[in-house]
Amino acid sequence: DTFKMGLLVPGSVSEEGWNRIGYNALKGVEKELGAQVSYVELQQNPASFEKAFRDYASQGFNVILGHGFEFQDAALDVAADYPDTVFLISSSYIHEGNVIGLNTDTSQPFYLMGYVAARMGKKAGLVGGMEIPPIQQAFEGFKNGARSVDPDFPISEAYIGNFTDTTAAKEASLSMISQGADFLVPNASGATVGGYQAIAESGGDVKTFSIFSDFTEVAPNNILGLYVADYAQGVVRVVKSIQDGEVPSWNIEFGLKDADVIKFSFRDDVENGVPADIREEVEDVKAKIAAGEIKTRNR
Amino acid sequence: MANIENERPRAADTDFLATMTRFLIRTAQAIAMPAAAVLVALASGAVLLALSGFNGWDVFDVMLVGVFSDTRSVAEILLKAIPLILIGVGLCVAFRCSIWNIGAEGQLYAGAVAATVVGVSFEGLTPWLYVPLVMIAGALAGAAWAGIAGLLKVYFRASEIVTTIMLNYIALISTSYLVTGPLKDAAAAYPQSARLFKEAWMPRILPPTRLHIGILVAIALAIAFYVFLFRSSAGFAVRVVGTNQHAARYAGMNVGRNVLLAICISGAMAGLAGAFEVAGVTHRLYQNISPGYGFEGIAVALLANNNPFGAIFSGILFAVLRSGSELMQITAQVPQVLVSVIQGMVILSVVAFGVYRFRSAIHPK
Amino acid sequence: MTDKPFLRMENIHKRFGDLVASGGVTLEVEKNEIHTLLGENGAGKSVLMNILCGVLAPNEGQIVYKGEPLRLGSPREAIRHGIGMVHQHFMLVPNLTVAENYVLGQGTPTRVINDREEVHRRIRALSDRYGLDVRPDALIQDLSVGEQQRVEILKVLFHGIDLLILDEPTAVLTPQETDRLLLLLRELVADGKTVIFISHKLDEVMRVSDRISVMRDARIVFTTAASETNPRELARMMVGRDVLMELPRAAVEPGRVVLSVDKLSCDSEIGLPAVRGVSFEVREKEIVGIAGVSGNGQSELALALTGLLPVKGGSVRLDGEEITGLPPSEVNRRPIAHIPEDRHKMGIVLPLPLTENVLLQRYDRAPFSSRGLLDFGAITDHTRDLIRRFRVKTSSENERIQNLSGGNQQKLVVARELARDPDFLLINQLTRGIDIGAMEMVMQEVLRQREAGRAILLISTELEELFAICDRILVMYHGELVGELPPDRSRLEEMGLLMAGHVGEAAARAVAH
Amino acid sequence: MEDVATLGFIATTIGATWRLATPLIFASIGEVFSERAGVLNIGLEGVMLMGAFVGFAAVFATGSLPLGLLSAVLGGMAVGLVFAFFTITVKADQIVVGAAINLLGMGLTAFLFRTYYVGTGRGVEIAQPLDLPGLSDLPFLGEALFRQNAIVYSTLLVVLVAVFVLYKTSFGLTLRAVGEHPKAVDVVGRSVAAYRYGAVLIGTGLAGLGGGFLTLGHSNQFVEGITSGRGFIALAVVVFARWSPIGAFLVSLLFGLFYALQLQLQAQPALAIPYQALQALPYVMTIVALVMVRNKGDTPKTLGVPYNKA
Ligand SMILES: Nc1ncnc2c1ncn2[C@@H]1O[C@H](COP(=O)(O)OP(=O)(O)OP(=O)(O)O)[C@@H](O)[C@H]1O
Ligand SMILES: Nc1ncnc2c1ncn2[C@@H]1O[C@H](COP(=O)(O)OP(=O)(O)OP(=O)(O)O)[C@@H](O)[C@H]1O
Ligand SMILES: [Mg+2]
Ligand SMILES: [Mg+2]
Repeated sequence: DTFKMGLLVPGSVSEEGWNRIGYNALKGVEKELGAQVSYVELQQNPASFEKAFRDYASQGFNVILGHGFEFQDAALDVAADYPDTVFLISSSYIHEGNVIGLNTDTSQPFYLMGYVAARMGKKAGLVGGMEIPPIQQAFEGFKNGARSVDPDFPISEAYIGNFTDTTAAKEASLSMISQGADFLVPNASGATVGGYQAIAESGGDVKTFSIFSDFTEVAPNNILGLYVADYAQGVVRVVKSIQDGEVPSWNIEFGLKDADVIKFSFRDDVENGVPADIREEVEDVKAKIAAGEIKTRNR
Repeated sequence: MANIENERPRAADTDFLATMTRFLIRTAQAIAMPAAAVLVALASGAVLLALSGFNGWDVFDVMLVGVFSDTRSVAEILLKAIPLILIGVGLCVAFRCSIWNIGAEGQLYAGAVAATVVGVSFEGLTPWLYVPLVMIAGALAGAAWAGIAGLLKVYFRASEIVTTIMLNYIALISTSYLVTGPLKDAAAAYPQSARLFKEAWMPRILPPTRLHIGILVAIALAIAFYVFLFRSSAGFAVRVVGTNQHAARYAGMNVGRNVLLAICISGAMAGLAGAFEVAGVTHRLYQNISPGYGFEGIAVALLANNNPFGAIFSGILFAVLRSGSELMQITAQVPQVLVSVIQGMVILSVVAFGVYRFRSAIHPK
Repeated sequence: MTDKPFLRMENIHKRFGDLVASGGVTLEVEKNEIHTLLGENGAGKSVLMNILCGVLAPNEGQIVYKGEPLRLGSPREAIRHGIGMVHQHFMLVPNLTVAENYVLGQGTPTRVINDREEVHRRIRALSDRYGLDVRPDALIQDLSVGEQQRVEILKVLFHGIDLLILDEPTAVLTPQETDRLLLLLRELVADGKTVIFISHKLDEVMRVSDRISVMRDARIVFTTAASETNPRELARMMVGRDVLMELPRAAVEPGRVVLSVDKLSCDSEIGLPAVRGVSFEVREKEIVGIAGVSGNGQSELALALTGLLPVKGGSVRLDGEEITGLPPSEVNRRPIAHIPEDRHKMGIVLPLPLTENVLLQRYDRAPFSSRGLLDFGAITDHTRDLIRRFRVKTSSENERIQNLSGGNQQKLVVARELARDPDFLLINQLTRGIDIGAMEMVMQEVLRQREAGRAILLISTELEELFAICDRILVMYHGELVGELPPDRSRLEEMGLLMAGHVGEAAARAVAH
Repeated sequence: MEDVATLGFIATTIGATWRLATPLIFASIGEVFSERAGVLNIGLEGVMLMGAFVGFAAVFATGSLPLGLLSAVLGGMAVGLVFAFFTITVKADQIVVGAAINLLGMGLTAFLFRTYYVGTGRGVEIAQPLDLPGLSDLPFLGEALFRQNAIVYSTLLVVLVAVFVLYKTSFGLTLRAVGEHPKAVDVVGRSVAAYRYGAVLIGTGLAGLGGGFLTLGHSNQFVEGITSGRGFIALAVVVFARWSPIGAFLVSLLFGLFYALQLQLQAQPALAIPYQALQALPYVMTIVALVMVRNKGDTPKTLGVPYNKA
């Protein structure tokens, strides 16, 4: 029997963002483990989650990744009926039988960004899509990082209310810039690109980091560094162990300690990039986070 | 004398035969046309797939066979049909009254919120009370949300096209606020409400599938509203108000009250759909409880020529397309967005096949 | 008669489904004549004329105009040839000005409209020449029906048309306006134009026509010079039997007061005073007429009596009960029936079948409704009964009423209201658009209602109608009742003075009487 | 909060208002034409998506911005032609067909985008703000009004041309009459269907341009569902504006203003209002404004009604 893996994503895998990350993970498993893979996009419609899980499980899929916390309930409902299938849930901390949470702690790289922002800038702005955990978590890390440098560092936050409106993301960013923000991080899935656009148009004074994917082409003069999530590496690792018959016994959390999964790097080819001294400080903080000495989140 | 006695039943007989024949022909027309239309739409979907490097036959395979392969698949179709039928039926009433309620999506959210509030509030209530209570809460909330647009229309002549579109956004945004704020499940990081108490869940009628009593309620209501619109005096008033308001006033009908009645009925049906989604399917409130059922419901109603009875069938048709699209993605990795294309084509080809010319075919006359 | 007539419509066939609206019609019209088309409701007059001006395409047949065959089914072609029609329902865009309506469709679409002054000047010139009193910058929706009629006629002249078709132009005109129109038609003919005229009013047909063609059952059955015929013969040709020109009226004594109106006032829909302190009574077995030039508050009076317009002052009592200010839904529960003035606006619901139109006021009560549900059996029976009794021409009771000819729609409304068995019957324009045979029948029905003890108020702009059946006639002017007259034809002139507001002169005349 | 009253804040808000209003201005003025002729196109959202996608694809392929904008217009018109065929020629219910158009627009653009562009990650060159010598550098006004790109400025042109065409040409006069009393147009020998086709094509062409602005005049990427409901808002704008082009222009700006304000206000850290309350602001204000102005009954009489000749 071939090993089969299914993926449930809550949106379109064509967007540079969350869903694409899940899709890449699936493709990684296909390439590296030779698994037969399949995915389904569910348009953030909770009613269809359970059916999709059952569709895969009943067809004998070995692993099903529900890419997002919202899949947890449905997986729990289904899992008991399919004890031989492992249900992985992204951004969840669950561990109940064959339902296992996988969390990439985005607050950690964002903590580093916040740190850089507070060291180099006067005011920061965060533009989110909707107020959901992956985004809240990231922003929480950013704020904690910035405040570890300067407890009064001003940070404004705005949500556009969806993940498609690039125009709104751009205008929200522009308005923050006009209100004095010189360090901006957009995080709105498909609409993110609008944020980088705004940053690029505002000249070289506004700084940012490229998140999840590489956006240097959009804002070459503004992007100080990259946070690229190679979730695929982590997922491949986990799925490999399942394939080998070792189902994880606890939920899994990827962080800066997993350098192959969360890649945080600075760009050398940008004018007014991050100076060496700050880079050293950041490396230091990064090591401490990896070692568990710094908490990037509030709880 | 005897002659007359003898003739009566015979006249009735031929009458009956004629009526039956007419009915059969009409039914055949009514079914053949949409069926042909669906085939044409699927065929164009297949061509599109083939052009993009997929296997075109998969469309037929999945849509015509795959989705009906087992009980669970059929149950899932009916499950999806519940909100579509309910909303479609409600909109038949609104549209017959010439009220362009584009706000079923928002009314669905209002119903879902109310059902959630009720569903997480009364621990230990018997299902015999709890289930109807949740349904009523949903329906009332939907009616109230639609009623805002109704009142604005009656008292301020504010176009319901504008107000219902705006109220959609407001309902969605409010729901987002509620699940990230007041209604948020304290135990979860994700924005969602607490789970509804088990006693508030809609009883399932075909275990182990998820199909719940909502489908029976939806069909019963479709028939009830068919009777209401075309066989009751209140429904007649709604239709007259929708066609000629001067004549309606002249005939002693209260225009404002009928407008409110019709829009509230459509809102109540959408609200009920929301309650069923929460209490029958997800058991929690999420920000995205509806994948656009409210908008699809417009097409459901209009495809049925605003006939509530017909909405049962057009609702199921759309549910099949939805289910099929998911299955197509799982089995053939066809992007799900293609379903909107096929849905769009189904509507257009139904229209093109002139089902509209035959629209009275499905009505008994 | 020459061999080559000015216009020849030959063997025209037009079917709507099973219904034959033109069954091989052949019509010849000479240059410079006024040719009248007469015929029963639904005989096919409007359809035939719509074919002539290209709005409808016939199934068969041809038209030769000025010696040339006319391409059928193209309004453009008709206009290019100088054929213009004033339709039964006006073809004026209500939210545009008169001038804008005139230039509508003229010239290429890309034309920039920068000749407003020139157009206005031309309109005023034409208007002066024919004494039509049309203001080029008035919005159509602000004009009275009579004014719109003049605007329509002037439009045709503006377009330089030489064959003018008028479909029941006088149905909504006051007698004065009708007189003016007929004079105008004669002037046009004198100017070299040709006119086809449709009307149900035999007296005006006799006055204005050169020749007359009678249609029956979708065919032309008879054509004659006006000078060689008389109304009686025409009526017989139309209806196929003799029509009573004078209705026999039983002498009955009016009984108790049914409707009593005291100092009633109300405003029009746009908020101007329309009815100013009107008082009168209507008794059992009595037909009271209200005469007046339209626009003098009659419409508002009718609406106020039935609760369709808010009452500002005064009171209305029905059978002794105060019904002032009751909503229409309440008034509707009282024994009142109402034949409204504008059937398309109020009396019927065009897209609904005849059955459901018959249901209109009684949709929520026995015998058509019980426990909230409609009884289509009873409704269908009743509708069939009305269709038969009032000879409504229709293919079935399930036909949409919009497919009936104008006169037949009116007959159904009258039938429905008379069948309601009211104590008080309010009629606003009884015979609008009804043919002469049907008119006789309808009036007889109303008289029968009188004898059966109803109280009847008949508002009309048709003096003939009023004189034929009323017991007494009140004259309304400027929202007030300015006088009362018996239905005595010898006092016609006095009535004219009253209607024009010359109360003093009329009184002098009355004394002389 | 301290920033709210400053001139800078106001200037940015005005600038953002105009940009956010731009797609609405195009789409709603276009829809004014359509509805004035009696055709209600509820499929604007799908049309705008098509414009956004086709425009993007054209620039992606050719690198030419003018060609991209033209393609956006033509893309919109292509969808419009389908809509017109079904509503005018087949005489199907306009709302049904509009709903189908939305589904088609959504599905086709997403499908094509995935099949051909996804993963390229590349954006396209977009219209840059014009540097108007002297004006762009003015204090306050420069920021507020004179740092937009040509597409944004062209909204002024569009509204002027729309007013001229609708009220000063024979075409416009006839078009208005078609929506009010089609038969009156028919009997003077003008084709009601042709005018409705024309009106729909103008409407969808402009809506396509509105969509194109999103990908070619604002952000440089196509995203599935990038219009995010603007087609529906444009429909509301038309009703609110009482079917007047100038009204549509102003109401679009009003809507853009509320939208810009809510984004600006969210960014104020001191404002302790749930962000959803601010997000709802444009929609709530639209209702409030609508109630305050009181809609007169000036809807085109035959709006939504197919014309039957007989
Ligand atoms: N005589 C009747 N007996 C029973 N039902 C009737 C009768 N007349 C009308 N109805 C009911 O009224 C409904 C509406 O009739 P109608 O023919 O107007 O509908 P339609 O053709 O579907 O709609 P539309 O008015 O949009 O064309 C029908 O479905 C029918 O059930
Ligand atoms: N569009 C239509 N569809 C179906 N039947 C029609 C249509 N137009 C006219 N008819 C029918 O054709 C016949 C002739 O109608 P037409 O309007 O010509 O009568 P008319 O002689 O003008 O009557 P009236 O004196 O009442 O105006 C009528 O029976 C009418 O019901
Ligand atoms: Mg019908
Ligand atoms: Mg006629």
